[in-house]
This record gives sequence, structure tokens and C-alpha cells, in this order.
Amino acid sequence: MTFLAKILVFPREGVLDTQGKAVGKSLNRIGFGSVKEVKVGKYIQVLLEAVTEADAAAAAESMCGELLVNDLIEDHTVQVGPWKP
Amino acid sequence: MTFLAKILVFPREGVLDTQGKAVGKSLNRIGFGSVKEVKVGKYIQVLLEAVTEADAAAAAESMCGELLVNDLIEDHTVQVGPWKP
Amino acid sequence: METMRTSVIVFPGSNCDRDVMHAISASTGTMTDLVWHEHRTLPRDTGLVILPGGFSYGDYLRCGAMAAKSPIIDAVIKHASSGLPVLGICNGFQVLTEIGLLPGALLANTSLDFICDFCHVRVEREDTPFTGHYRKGEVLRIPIAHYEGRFYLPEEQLRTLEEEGLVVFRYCSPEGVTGEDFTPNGSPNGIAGIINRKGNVLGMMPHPERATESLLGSLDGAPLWGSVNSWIRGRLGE
Amino acid sequence: MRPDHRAAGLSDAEYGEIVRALGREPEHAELMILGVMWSEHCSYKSTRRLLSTLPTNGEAVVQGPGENAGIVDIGEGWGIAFKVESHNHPSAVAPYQGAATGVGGIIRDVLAMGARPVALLDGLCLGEKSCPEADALADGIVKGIAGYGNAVGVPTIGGKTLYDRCYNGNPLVNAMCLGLVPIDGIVSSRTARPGQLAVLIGSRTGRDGIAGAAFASSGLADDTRSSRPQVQIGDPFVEKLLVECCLEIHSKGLIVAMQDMGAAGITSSSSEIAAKSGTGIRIDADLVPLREEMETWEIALSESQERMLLIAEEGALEEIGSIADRWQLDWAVIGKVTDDGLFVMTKGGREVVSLPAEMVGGGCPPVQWPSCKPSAEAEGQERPSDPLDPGGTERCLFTILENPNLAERSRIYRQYDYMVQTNTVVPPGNSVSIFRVRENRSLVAVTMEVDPWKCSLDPFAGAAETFLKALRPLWVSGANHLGMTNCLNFPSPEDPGNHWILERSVSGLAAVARDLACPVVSGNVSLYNENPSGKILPSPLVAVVGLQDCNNPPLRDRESIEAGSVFLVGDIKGTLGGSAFSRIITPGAEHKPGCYDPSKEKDFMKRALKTVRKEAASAGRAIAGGGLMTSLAKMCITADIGIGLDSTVLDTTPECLFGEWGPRAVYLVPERSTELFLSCWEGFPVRRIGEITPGGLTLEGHEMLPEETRAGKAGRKL
Ligand SMILES: Nc1ncnc2c1ncn2[C@@H]1O[C@H](COP(=O)(O)OP(=O)(O)O)[C@@H](O)[C@H]1O
Ligand SMILES: [Mg+2]
Repeated sequence: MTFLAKILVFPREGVLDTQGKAVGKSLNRIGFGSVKEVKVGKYIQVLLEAVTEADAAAAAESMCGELLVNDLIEDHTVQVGPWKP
Repeated sequence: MTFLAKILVFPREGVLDTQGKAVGKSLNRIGFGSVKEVKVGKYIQVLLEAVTEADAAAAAESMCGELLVNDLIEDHTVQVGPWKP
Repeated sequence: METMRTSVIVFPGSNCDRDVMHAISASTGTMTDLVWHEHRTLPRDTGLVILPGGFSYGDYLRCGAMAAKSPIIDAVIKHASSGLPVLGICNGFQVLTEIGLLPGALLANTSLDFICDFCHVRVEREDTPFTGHYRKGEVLRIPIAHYEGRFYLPEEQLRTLEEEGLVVFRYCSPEGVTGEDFTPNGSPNGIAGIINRKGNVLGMMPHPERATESLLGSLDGAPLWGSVNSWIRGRLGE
Repeated sequence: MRPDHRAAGLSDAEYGEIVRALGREPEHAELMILGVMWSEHCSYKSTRRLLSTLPTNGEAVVQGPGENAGIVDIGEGWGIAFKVESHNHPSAVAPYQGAATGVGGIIRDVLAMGARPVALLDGLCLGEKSCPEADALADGIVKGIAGYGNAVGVPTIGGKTLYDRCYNGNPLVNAMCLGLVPIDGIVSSRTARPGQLAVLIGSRTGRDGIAGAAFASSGLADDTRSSRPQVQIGDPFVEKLLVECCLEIHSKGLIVAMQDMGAAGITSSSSEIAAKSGTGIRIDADLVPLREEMETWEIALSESQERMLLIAEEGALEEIGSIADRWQLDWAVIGKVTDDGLFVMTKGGREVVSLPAEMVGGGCPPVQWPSCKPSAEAEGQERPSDPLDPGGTERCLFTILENPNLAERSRIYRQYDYMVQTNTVVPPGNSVSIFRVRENRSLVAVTMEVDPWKCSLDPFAGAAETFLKALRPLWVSGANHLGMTNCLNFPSPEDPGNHWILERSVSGLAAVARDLACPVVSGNVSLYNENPSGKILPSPLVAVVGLQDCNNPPLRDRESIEAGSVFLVGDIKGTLGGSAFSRIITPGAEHKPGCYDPSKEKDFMKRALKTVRKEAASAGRAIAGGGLMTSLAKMCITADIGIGLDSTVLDTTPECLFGEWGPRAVYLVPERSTELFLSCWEGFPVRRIGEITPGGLTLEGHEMLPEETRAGKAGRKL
């Protein structure tokens, strides 16, 4: 069965998010004064085959560990569901 | 009131996703043969002040239009909720 | 084997591989092999392993992350654990941190611009295989060219790194003064290059191979090749 | 007549011609293909005749126009392939991707010659800094060039940047690439033979940039968002693999012919190979590796980036495949060279397209637009101006140096990796860019110029001066020119005034090419650079490649020396027409441009080259934008020296201090070389105008370059 894993990766607390800061400033400058903080991370969608949803989730988690996320600087969340084309 | 807008930005359908392609191949190569397709986009969190949730959502949407998203090549979704520190 | 033999690992997207090869042969006359990342072993008699600069895998996802998963990496780790020198330059430094041979990570420059320029770095240690031909405190004029060169370690660990004296190069003024003003990329404590505890794995953002010919504006990188060459010959002589 | 030929971009007359030549009406896919291939961008229909007036032969020319890039001989069996290409329209719509794919495209043009890409330059005409939209475009464009060039590992060693309001919504992005090729290893696109196979290597084909060529052949719509489907995404990572892969295949002798897939993708690359080789070609759309479901005509016209078309013998296939596999690139045999002269595309075994290759690849009938001298053409007379007092001179100099057009450019080129490949000898920030060729121990020098203001004043004289402005710094540095490439950036040629200006500009370029024996080896045309709010000034861009005398180091424009004299060679006065002075200080004033004198230029060239050969000077700089004072100020700032000017020799009129045009240069000459220097310049106007001092730039005891003016203009020193 095909599953879709949605992985959000963002800078860890304590790691200076220069990009987020820059985007925040730009937003303020172009008129969005109400913006207090911006964080910029990554959104990764992985389409994968697995027998069960639990298997798919485990696979996605291990992809994060092995390649997609660097724990020293990034946090992440994984959400897996069946894929509906 | 403070709201948190979660913005997902990803390559439009049909637009070449250079990163996704490279990441997908790498996942296959390092043993995740079950991966069929990968897309890499951006995840942007914006903390903003607004009176109502609807206002916050409208503001976030207009940030996308003006700065965060290049809709020639990117699609996006916005999800807004009250901010719980 | 009487002289140093260098293996330069070529990843898809590496672009300083040939530059390193030319620099080493021009300044030491020793042999260099370009080793494709899909190999699983290094050429016999490899003394120095270099992970060169460039954009391995297009710098997609995170710089160095995909290269760190290459088949050749096991052999690089083995080489390092045998005590022989491994040098990561620029993207190669990023790969070394992703492999875990060096601590930390390299984040985007504070300016969020790619920076290509000559800059100055101070040599903090002369007792490594890579810096024997320099004097401690010597200032080198050497180019950088990167978007992600701001070294990162959580504060506690950064302190330990400093206490253990693992910083080998630091950005500085032409006179050798360090500080934020002289650090082009925002790296903490002006860190430009670090070494592992064992003292045989060096990662640096500046490009010594771009400072090995006076025609190109500086010769200050040349002693680095000479240092490793001497070190390896010394070890062979043992 | 079917109504949709106009939608495909064909005029009634063109459609009539197609029906007549085919003896039938074209099918839908055929119509789409012809619409794109007969567009201005692909067919050069408005300029083919004009371009044929450019001199293209010369001693050093190995390959003139007509191939993917021109090639000049640099000795010992080595050649430099080079070409410039515009990516103006795409950059106006999507600045980062537009500029990035411009760089990618020109790299593949050079690669198609069998050359290894070794250097890039970028010519940028940008909107005013004070216009936020234009500034955002400019930023995206620079980031796009950096993002692509840096990752692909080809150094960006120079370029040209200028700002004018006419580019606010019409930025110009002209990318140039130079490649190194062994002359006996040049690849051609006219060497295919029937029976050979067409192999596609690189990225999979998707629906990007379909009909981008047609897009580049009309003005920009008001709402650029409607131009959506034309945006292409560049992948420098794949480009780097593609370069290495093609060069490796070529080094094994497995390539018969090669063509990059630029505008109009598979159609243009394969039909051009067939048309030039005098063969036919048969492409099977089912064999093309796709990213998504596509119609045949879309596959035919897709402008997906990072693809090359190789023609090879069947026996070479296995080895080609294994090399491509190793570089992790998709590849496929997509067709066969035939002997019937037809460009055929099949889908499911059925012929969807069957057209004479000649008709597709080169059959569009030329268009002759009416031409008429615009009445607004300035007829100003050079009126002598009043002399400036020292305070006035200082204020003018300050204002000129503050202008974005004369500011130094390190904020741009510091974002480009200009050192990778470790051959950059003179980096950006100097009047010429120079790289070393290890293979024959030579130095190759490159310059790039564009001067829309002079061209709008007098297109003939302005274009000639643009070309000469590219030549003179080469000579001053000690390089002999070998050949030039150019990009004709103009608004719509359909307007008779515009067309007249275009014609006159091309004549100006042709005249200099002939008079100074600097042949045109390649080039590009970009018309319709206009949008509803305005059109660009005539902006022909010229780049010249030269060979440095290998016995002498290049003479730089910023060498620091302790003591010595400052010499002005050339006329004491320049001309103010179209100069920075008249634009910035006295807008509205009309000045007749100077006229160009070939024998004077030649005299200047000979002496400048001799000066380097005899090592008679320690620094030199051809006087260009901002005139004498600006050149002196830039020398003072970058070399960190001072100059005391001698007011008894200098004339203090604006023409002398700020005039431009014509062969003039300043040199720094150590005392001991004075005589030698003067003997080099015998027979040419030469004056000692001052001496080197510890600091400042003084005229009649007045400081022209106070600290505030110097500050922040130091540029970068290598
Ligand atoms: N877009 C660019 N890319 C790289 N280098 C550039 C670019 N624009 C200008 N330069 C470099 O900056 C210097 C000054 O450029 P510019 O102001 O355009 O020319 P000029 O020499 O007429 O002042 C030159 O050395 C040129 O090579
Ligand atoms: Mg081409």
C-alpha cells in the first residue's frame, strides 16, 4: 500500500534561525507590523510503499534519523497517512 | 491576541523539484527502496498579532502573496490557530 | 611508498577536486588520485584523504548530508581511525560534520549571502599534521567561498571545543586581531577550521588550494600541503 | 485558412508559405512546432540579413557564427569557445530562475562545442535602485546567477552592470560563457550521418517552459503572471554532472555531433542537426524519458533544462550508457538520423509530425520591417562648455562617484565564486578579467561593455564606441583581441524608428569589427524588450576575448607605486554626449557625440601594447565612464595612492575632466621609465598631467577626493 509521510523540519530552539529572522524583518518592513516571529524550516513529503501505516511511520522516522534531519540543529515531526491521489 | 500561522510551501505540480529528486534518489540508494517520490518544500511558522482568527488567516494569506510564496512555481497551504506557548 | 599519496574524494557536484589535485602536485610534486564516491576502498598507500569543496548533491537538503551517506565514507572513517590525516575543505568540512568525524554543523552566513573573497585567518596550532610548516599566530591570506560557513555547536560544547584547543584557524584582521568585525560569515569566536581530539581530522572553510600560486594572489596555503607531506614522510620513516 | 495559426504565433503570410511548401495544411502538432521555430527568438527572421553584414573572418577564428558558440585560436592547438546569450524575458518574470537558467543555457552552448566551460561573465542592465520592484528583480537576478554558476563550478570572472529607469520592468540579463577546447576535438552539429542514433542525456522532460521561445519573441504582457507556464527551473547540480558526463563521453571519441537543448528543446536541437548535416531525423516521442504525461507537441517543444542531444554510432551506445549511468543521469535513444531530409516525430508508431528539417530548422522567411530615422533623434551640437572651478569639479566628481552606475560592484561579484578552477588571474573589479590556461600557459583576457546612453544618442557611433570601450582596456592591459561576441538587446523591431536604430547599431559594430580586425564569432539577439510602461534604450552588448602577451604580466589598473608621473594619452578633451557628466550633472543638455577615427584607434592600440611589452608603465587605465577625473579617482582609491594634477597642463573644462569617447588613457609611470614611456607613445598625443603623491587627488591645490568621498569605495583588492 502507498502511504504519504509529511515531515516538518525546523531549527532547534537555541539555533539562530537567520533566515527566519530575515523573513520576519522583511515582513515587518513591507507592512506586516503584527508579525512577532518567523521560523523557516523544511517541509518534506515522502511517498512510500509499506504494508501497514505503522511500518510506514517507522520507515519515515528512520529516514529522518539517517538523512533528512540533523538532530544537532533541527527538530522534526512526522505524520503518516494512506495516500489518496 | 497571538496566532500561529503554519505555512507549507511546495513546488507546483509539473514544476521541477530539484531537491526532491536528489533526495529521493539518495533515500533509494541508502536502502529505502520503498520510497517512490519525494518533494521538498518550505515550512514557515509565523507568530502574529490579530483580533480574530479570520484576520490572522487573511494576514498570513497576504504575506504568502506578497513575499513568502512565488506562485509562478510554488503552491502553498496556510493553517492558522491560536498560539499556545 | 616514499612520498605522500593523496586521495581526493569526488562526489557528484564536487567542484574543487581538480583544483586540490593541481595545488598539491604544484607545491609538493606528490601523487593524487581522484576517487569516485561510489568506491568502497581507497587506493593502496593513501596517506592523505581530502574531501574537497563544491556543491555535493547540489547542497540540496543540507550541505554535505547526502555525500555523508556515500559508499566511500566507511573507508574514510577507517582511514581516520588509523590515525592518518583527513582534510575537509569547505563542502568537505560540512561533510565531515555530517559524518560525525568532526563535531558541529555549518549554518548559513549571517548575511545570508554567498561570500567569495580573500580573508585572513590566524593559525592557532602548529602541532598538527596540517600546520607544521606554519608558526602559531601566523596570519594567512586565503580565499573563502561559501554560503554556509557559520560554525555551530551548542554553547557548552563550544566551550569544551575551545578549552581543548581544537580550533586550528580563526578569522582575523590582516594584523591577526580576531573579532566579529573580521569574521565574514558570523562564525562564533571567528572559527574557520577545527580538528578532532586525536588531531588527524581537520575541517576548514577557507580554500588552501586557492592560495598556492603567487599568480593567483597568495602562496599562504602552500605550507599546508608541505606540512602534511612532511608529517607523512616522517611517519613513513618511523 | 485555419484560424489557429495566429495563436501559434505565425503570420498569415508565414502560414501561407508553410501551406505552399508542404502542399497541405499542417497538423496541429506541426503548427505548434512551426509557430515556435519560426518565432523571432529561434529563427532570427528580423535580423538574419542584418547579422550577415558583420565581418566574421579573421586570423584567429576557428569557428565563426552558425554553431552553438564561436571559437578562437589561442595557440598550441587550443581554442576558446565563447558566446553570450540573453535571458531577459524570463528574468523579468522570475528573476532568480530566469537568470539561473540563462547561465545554465550558455554553459550548454559552450559544452556543445566539446569545450570545458572555464569562465562566466554576466551583463546586467537593471532598473533604478530607487524603484523597489526593480531592486527586487535585480537582487533575484544576482542571486540566480550566483546560485547557478557557483554550484556548477564555473567561475564568474567579470561582467557589466548598469542602472537606468528604462530597465525597471525590462531587466536585461546577458550571460556569457567561455570554454576551453582542443582544436582537434571540436564538436559540431553538422556532422550527423544517416543511420546514427540520437541520444538524449540529462534531466527528464517535463512541461516546463513550453513555447518559451515564442514568449521571448513578443513584448511582456502587463500581467506577467499570465506568463506562468514559461518559467523553467534550473538544476545546477544536474548541469555539473551533465558537463562532466558529456566531456567524458567526448574524451572517448564517442560523439559524432552534439547540440544543447535550449529554446524549443528536442525540436530545435534535432531539426537543426538534421538541417545543418543535410540529413533527416526521426524522433520517437515514446522513448523520451518523461516526468509527467505529455502531448507529443509538448514533448517536442518542452524547454526542460539540463539536457543534451548527442548523435552517436550504434556501437558506441553501450559505453555511452554506462558513463551516463555512472553520472546518475537519465539517458535514452530517442531517434535515428535518416536520409530523407525530414524531421519526423512518432507517437505509438504513428507519424505525428513530418516536416522538411530545413523548413523547421531554418526555413522561416526573413521579415523586413520598415525602417525610418526617428524624428526625435538628437541633433545636438557640441557646444564648448565653461571651465569648472576646483570646487565645482570636486562636487561633480563626488556626485558622479555616488551614482550607482559608477559605484564599485563588490556587493554583486562577492556573491559569485570567481576563483573556482584556480585560474582567475585578474578577478572582477578590474577593467579586464583575465584567466590562465594551464594547457598552453597562456592568459586569456575578457571585457564586456554596453552603453545604452551613447547608443540612444547616435546608434552608429554609440555602438562603435561600445565595441571600442571593450577593446581599449584589453590593449591597455597588454592583450591582443581575437574576436568578439555580442547580444543585440532592443525593443520591438516592428516600429520603424526602433528598426532604424537597430540597423545603425549593427552597422556601427560591423564598422569597428572591420576596421580593427576584430571578427564577430558568435552572438545573440533579444528583441521586444518592452512592456506597456516603456521600452529599453538600444542596448547592444559587446564582449571581446583577447590573448595576453605571454612574456609580460598584464598591466593592471590599480598597481600601487611610490613615486612617478601620471600621463594622459590621447586628446586633451573628450566629448560629453551620452557621458556620465551630461546624464548626471547636466541632464537635458545635448551634445553631439564624438566621431570614431579608426586610424587613431589603431595608433592607440599599437602604443598601448608596446607600453606593456616594454614594461614602460606600472599601471594603466583606459578612460571610460565618468571621464578622466573618475578614472583618476578610481585609481587613487583602488591602488591607495594620491595624485597631484598639474593645472598648467590640464584644461579644466568638463570636456577634458569628464568627457568620454575616443582612445584616451591614464598611466602611472615610475620616474626611471619616463623616457621609455614617451618613446612608446611617440606620434600620439601624450602629456604628463601630474605626479604620484602620498594621498589625495589634488587640482590647483584643491582636494578632489576627501576622505568622505573615498570612504566605502575602496573596492576589493586581490
Ligand atoms: N554583473 C557582474 N558580474 C561580475 N562582475 C561584474 C558585474 N558587473 C560588474 N562587474 C565587475 O565590476 C567592475 C565594474 O563594473 P562596471 O561598473 O559594470 O564597469 P566599469 O568598469 O565600466 O565601471 C568590473 O571589473 C566588472 O568586471
Ligand atoms: Mg545552442
